Amino acid sequence: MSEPSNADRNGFEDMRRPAPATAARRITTDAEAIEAATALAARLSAGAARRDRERLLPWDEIEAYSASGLGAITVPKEFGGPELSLVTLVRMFEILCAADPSAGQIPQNHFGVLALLRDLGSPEQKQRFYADILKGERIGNAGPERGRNMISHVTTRITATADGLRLTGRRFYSTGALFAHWIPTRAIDDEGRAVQVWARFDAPGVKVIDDWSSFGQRTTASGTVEFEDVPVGPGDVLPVWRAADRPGLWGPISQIVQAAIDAGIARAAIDDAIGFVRDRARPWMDSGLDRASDDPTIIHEVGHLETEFQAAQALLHHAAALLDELSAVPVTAESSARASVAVAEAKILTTEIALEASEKLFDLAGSSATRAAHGLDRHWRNARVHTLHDPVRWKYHLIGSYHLNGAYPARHQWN
Amino acid sequence: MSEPSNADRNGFEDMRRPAPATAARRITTDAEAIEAATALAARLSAGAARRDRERLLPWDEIEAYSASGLGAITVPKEFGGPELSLVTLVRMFEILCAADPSAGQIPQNHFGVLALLRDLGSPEQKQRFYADILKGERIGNAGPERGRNMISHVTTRITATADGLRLTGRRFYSTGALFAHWIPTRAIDDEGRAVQVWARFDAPGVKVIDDWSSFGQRTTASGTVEFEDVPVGPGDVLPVWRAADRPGLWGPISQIVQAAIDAGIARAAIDDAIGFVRDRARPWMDSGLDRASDDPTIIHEVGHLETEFQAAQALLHHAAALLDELSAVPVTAESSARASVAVAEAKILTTEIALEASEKLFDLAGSSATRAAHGLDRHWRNARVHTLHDPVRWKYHLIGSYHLNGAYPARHQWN
Amino acid sequence: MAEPARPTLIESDAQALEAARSLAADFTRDASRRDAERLLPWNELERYGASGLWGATVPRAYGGAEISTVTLARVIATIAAADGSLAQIPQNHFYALEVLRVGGSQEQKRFFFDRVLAGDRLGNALAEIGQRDFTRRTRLVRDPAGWYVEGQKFYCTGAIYAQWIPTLVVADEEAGETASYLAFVPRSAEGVTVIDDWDGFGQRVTGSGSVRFERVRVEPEWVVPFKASFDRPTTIGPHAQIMHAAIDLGIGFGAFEETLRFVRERSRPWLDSGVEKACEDPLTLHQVGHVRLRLRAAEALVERAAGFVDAAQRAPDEDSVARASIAVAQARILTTKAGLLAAEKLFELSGTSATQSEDNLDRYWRNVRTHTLHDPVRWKYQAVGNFHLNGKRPPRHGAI
Amino acid sequence: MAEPARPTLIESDAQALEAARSLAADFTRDASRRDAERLLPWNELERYGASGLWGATVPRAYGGAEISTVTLARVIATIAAADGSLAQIPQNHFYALEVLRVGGSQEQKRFFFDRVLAGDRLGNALAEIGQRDFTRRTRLVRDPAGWYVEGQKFYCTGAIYAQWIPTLVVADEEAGETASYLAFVPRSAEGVTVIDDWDGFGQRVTGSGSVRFERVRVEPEWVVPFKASFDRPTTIGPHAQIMHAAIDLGIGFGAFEETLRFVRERSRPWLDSGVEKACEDPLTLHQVGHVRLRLRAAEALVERAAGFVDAAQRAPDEDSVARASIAVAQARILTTKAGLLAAEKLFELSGTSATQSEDNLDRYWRNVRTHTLHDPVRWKYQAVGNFHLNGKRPPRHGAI
Repeated sequence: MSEPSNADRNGFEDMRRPAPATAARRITTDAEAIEAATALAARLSAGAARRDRERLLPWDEIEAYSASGLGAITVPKEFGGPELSLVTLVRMFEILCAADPSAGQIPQNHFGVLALLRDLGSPEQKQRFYADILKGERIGNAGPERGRNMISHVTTRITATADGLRLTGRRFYSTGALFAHWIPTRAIDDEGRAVQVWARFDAPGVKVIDDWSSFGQRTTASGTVEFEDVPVGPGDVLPVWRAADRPGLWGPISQIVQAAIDAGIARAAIDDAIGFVRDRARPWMDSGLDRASDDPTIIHEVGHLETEFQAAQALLHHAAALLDELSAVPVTAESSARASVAVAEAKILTTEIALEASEKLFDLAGSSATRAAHGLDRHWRNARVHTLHDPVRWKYHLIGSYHLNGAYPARHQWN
Repeated sequence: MSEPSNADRNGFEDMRRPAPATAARRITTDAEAIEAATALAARLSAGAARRDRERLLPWDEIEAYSASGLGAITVPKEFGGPELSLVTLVRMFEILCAADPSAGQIPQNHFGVLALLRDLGSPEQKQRFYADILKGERIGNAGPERGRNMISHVTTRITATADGLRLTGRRFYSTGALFAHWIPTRAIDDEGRAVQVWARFDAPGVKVIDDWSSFGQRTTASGTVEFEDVPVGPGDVLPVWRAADRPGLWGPISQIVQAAIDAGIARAAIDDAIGFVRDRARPWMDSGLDRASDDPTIIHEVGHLETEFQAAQALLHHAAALLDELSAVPVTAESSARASVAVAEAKILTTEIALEASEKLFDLAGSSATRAAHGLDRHWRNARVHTLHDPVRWKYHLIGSYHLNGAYPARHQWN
Repeated sequence: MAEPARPTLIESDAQALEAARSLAADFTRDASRRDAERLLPWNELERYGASGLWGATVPRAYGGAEISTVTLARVIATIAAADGSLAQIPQNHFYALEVLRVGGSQEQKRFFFDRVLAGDRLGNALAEIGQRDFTRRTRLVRDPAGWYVEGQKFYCTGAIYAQWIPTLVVADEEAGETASYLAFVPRSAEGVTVIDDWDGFGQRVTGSGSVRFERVRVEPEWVVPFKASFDRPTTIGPHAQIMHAAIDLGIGFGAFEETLRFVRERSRPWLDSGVEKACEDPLTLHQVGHVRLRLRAAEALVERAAGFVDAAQRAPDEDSVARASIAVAQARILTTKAGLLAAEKLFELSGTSATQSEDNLDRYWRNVRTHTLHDPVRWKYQAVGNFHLNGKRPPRHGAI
Repeated sequence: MAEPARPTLIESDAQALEAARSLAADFTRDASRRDAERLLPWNELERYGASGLWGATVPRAYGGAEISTVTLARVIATIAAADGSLAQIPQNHFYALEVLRVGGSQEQKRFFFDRVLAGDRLGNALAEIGQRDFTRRTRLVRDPAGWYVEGQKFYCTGAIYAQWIPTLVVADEEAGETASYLAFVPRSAEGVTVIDDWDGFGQRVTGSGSVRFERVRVEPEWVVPFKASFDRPTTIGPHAQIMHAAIDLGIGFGAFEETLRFVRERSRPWLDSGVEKACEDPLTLHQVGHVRLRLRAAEALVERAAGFVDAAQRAPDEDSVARASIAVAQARILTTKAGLLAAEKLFELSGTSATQSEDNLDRYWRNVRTHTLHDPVRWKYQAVGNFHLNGKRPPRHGAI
């Protein structure tokens, strides 16, 4: 791919649109994927604090990501992909998000949507969409609607007209949509059924607005998408309504990516805490010590954070391995429930350690770590904003209900 | 009062019944009450571990308590009592229960019932019952009924017969009943209304069975009371059903005594932890220290426990002072709710510190503290058993509902 | 700077609390904007000063209301719930007044207490950076021609807004000893440069910048003993610390109030909760109760500790001061934790829609996170544990 | 003691797990009675031994299944959920086998591994009390007439049930040095007195009493180097510790299962909850989820750490052993907390009726509280923190 010139970076950044995907690298093994992610992470890491501060969208970084081939690692073998494990996918997200969780989050819906495609797509749909992905195209997502009512409430509609199907609606929190070649959205069809409609980013009537203004994950461009009479082909519609009846794994797969992002944030916060204590913090005057890193109260906290992090990561990898195992055989209501419960476990612990580590970072590093130049508050802002999609308090409830009453979790993208 | 001979202590202990109350000391000031409690605590403390281990009922100690006059400190001035503050009552329970929470718990219902009498009794009832209390008589309580259904479900009945009122029923968890001169119980009258009926311990048909077998608070004799056609006078019935309509403070007063007991348990556990670390614990080999008491990880935990304890105690005393303030003026639905919320705050924190301190005691003291000779596990067993009457998880809910939605707590003896 | 109008004279604790509540209602309105745009609160400080609260701790003997530390803590927490920065700015003012009360001469007290009742504000220039130890380099030079202050200070909260900058200086004494003093340097003196270079992510408008002193002339009567006030037991340390506790507590209560408002008015119920309104979610109610309770516990310890400080002010000795320091350290442990908890749970209970920049609700977390780092709470546990386990009294300095 | 019947030969990890599950179902039946009446589990130990599990870690080269540490930890946790004491008794057996594997001669390994496969059980006599330092006083005396052990040991879990008591002894070496050894003393040897004086409130039937050695004759070939195995990096420490972690984890899971049973079958709903059945209480469901998750987190760290131990056994060096020790220390932090949590919440969620002595449900707390005190978890944090913050490897001894 061609690098955009530096001139592009000024002022026009918000209007930049995805470059046509041409020839992404083909990754074939887990090791290659991890290596590619590690290399990309080094690049993401460099400008992360500045991008956060100045709210610069990571366009170059995202194009580099696509060129690396990482976007296609879950494409099934029968459709020409490497069909790498979810364990590898999870590790990829951890690595990228430890470097920059905003840039790293952008592909989250890409993989959630691909899991849905795998569960619900027709062979033709799979053939077509997977080919786009292998080329290096990106999938975004048009998020939920807004309002005080239930988060699952949907007013976006797809309607059959004389000229074919037409999509109309307005969605928020659409992570990745601005960077995407395809923008799938939830909608209701003429029969009142829930479907997912894939719209091209440059189709007439599609408008992506970067109005994401949260204090964290600032450069994800998780903004608004408007569809106004967007023409859609019948092959661009996935029957989501079947998921309510048919057990699948796209919910847990979508969730586990979220957990991996939070694990990455936690790791970065702990690493920065350790680095700051080693290199910059001064010992507390009552400690009688020469170096902050010898302070037993600091050592205790590092011990605690590392232990909770390792536990979160271990459950994250357990859950990913379980999803790999369960997706190799037909999914049942029971196995789908097990998957949701395992992912809920990982999700709670990654949320908690991301929040705790990014807050304790300052206890360990001290006042001077609050100076703007360090940009270290971005870890907490990122963790706090990214862990609010679905409240962990109800994850605990879900786990309790499963074990005490054998209740299966409701099936939706957050379980 | 006459001390029972030592011969009484063997074998016949369970059949021992209350001595007739003759002339209890008259306490007139807060300072006298605290002094009396402190003196009694020294006596309770001596045999507490042994009584727990051998399940010896604290008969002598309870008679000494009655003789001290502490049982009458809340009797209103107009009925000849000192009408001491609830702050003092709470401090009395803390002091006694730090020494022996089983013996100290025995009078808990005595004061809860006296608060109910003050709210709901007729002038004649007050005159009569307060006189008994000033003499040194004790009130026990026939606890709830048993079964999987709601804890408030009642099958105990008081029925009008040709020969007068008759009480029939079976109650459990009746703390203090074995030691009591009066045993009040909840019952339903012929009109289906909730009442409290006061039965004399030696009335025909009253049977108190010491079948309390919990692993904690072992010598409270919180056993079973059976009433079989017990004759009852009309003046022995209090109209509890009015409390549901009329706001009162007997619920919060009953609860705050519970919280004070738990504060006492917590204090004792922390004191024993500190004593053991100072006098017996050996330093951990990796610490490089000569004394366990210089170990910064131990010092940290002591700092934590003392801080949480002080917070719990501060809220306990705040709540007691609030109850004193609110009981000086007519009680409204609003003030009753405020009282319940304040007591719930104290109750949660005293529960949590009692459990935590009695568990951490061993972390600080080490393996050798588990030897039976020390009897130190009784703190946790006492804390755990005594904090189960009403679950703290719903106390949090109560506080949240009050602040978020302005919801007033339900009025019953646990709120 | 022009002579400010003479403030209202606060005459009682009740009046002080009432003034604080009324100011808080005023300050809360634009707190978010001041933080977002980093607008220094010059006008607010004028109104704050005019209220008389800055003179409310002045001893009765010197014409003030001598409000109790309990009341002072409540005043500060009340302001902090509205605006964390505005609550922190006078912390050093009250600190300097306590140093003056404890160590100043009659003459000095008469002069500076009167200036404060007349509306003068005191800033501070205490901390230095760049050294890994905690020794100070800013010096008081006693030349025959006059006394001069020379040096550079950081984290000088309030200095930019002050008429006087009490500055911690070291001076050579006889016999090769050194001693420290608090020199009340006029903000407008020749050679004083106040630089608004504070760029922490929280408490953004405290004006906690740096101050440079280039051969700044000071009069001997402006120099108040400092070290001497730590050589004997005094309440300077716990008095300073309880104000920090009150700030964190207040920010926490501010965040809690925002939580209640947001959940009631704007949050949507969670998909799986089965309730119609977010405020009916039983798990939310449980957690609201939890946050509230931790704030209440912290508040109870602040009030308890303030009582100990008042007692130690009346009768300072080794024991009373140690007890006050320990009680305040315990308060700071819980205010730190509760403040952070409330600021974080605000979002967990409100949901993603509470994160929009226009609402700027993250300022509570940024403020409390920044301010709770003043000195490490980890070492409070050591002080408290050592006191209770080993009967050791805490070290005597301004941070305990 | 009669020669026991030769146990089943375990041949795979799967077989070991299956054997553990079947034994657990057996052991769970009378676990409460054994605790309440302090009945030593002689018969259960016979069945446990007959299962072949006590020989399952013997290396393949010596005829065993050489099950992985992951499997060993699962086996122990499975037994611990049924009976904490029965899980702890073989801990020292496996410990001695690891000391033997790491430090024994070919000859010694051949002999003792074979005895174990034939059904011999190993106890332990390691700890001493009465000294405030951690140095040992029990001595190996090498007389021309023969070798003798002389001394007194405490907390000798399993000694009473064992055929051999591996005993930590100190011996004088040349040049005034001393070295320590593990002497495998026959339980039936002249001069060995095992006293069942363990009276801790938990793990009551472990037989963790004291052992007295009065001029006990030992053969040189029963004496295995000990100190030498800590002078170089070996897995003895983390291997010993992960079994402790597995015991606490298992007790926690046992308590959790009791919680589920009790809440489903016997608890009554709380007055204000508005639900018909206790198991529908939303706050109970939340907390059940919390307990379960903390157990799962602990379990995940145990399995992770066991993997590190396996790796370090295959290739022991400074790094691999340090990593294993640190991973195991992390596992112990979480198993300690989760085990205690589960044992305490059992009652909070079940209610007062779960406290009756006849149910004896407090044994979970008594067991886990007692067993988690083996060595202080507070110092695990220091080891983990020092490793990650400062790159310091943990000290090498049996408790890390």
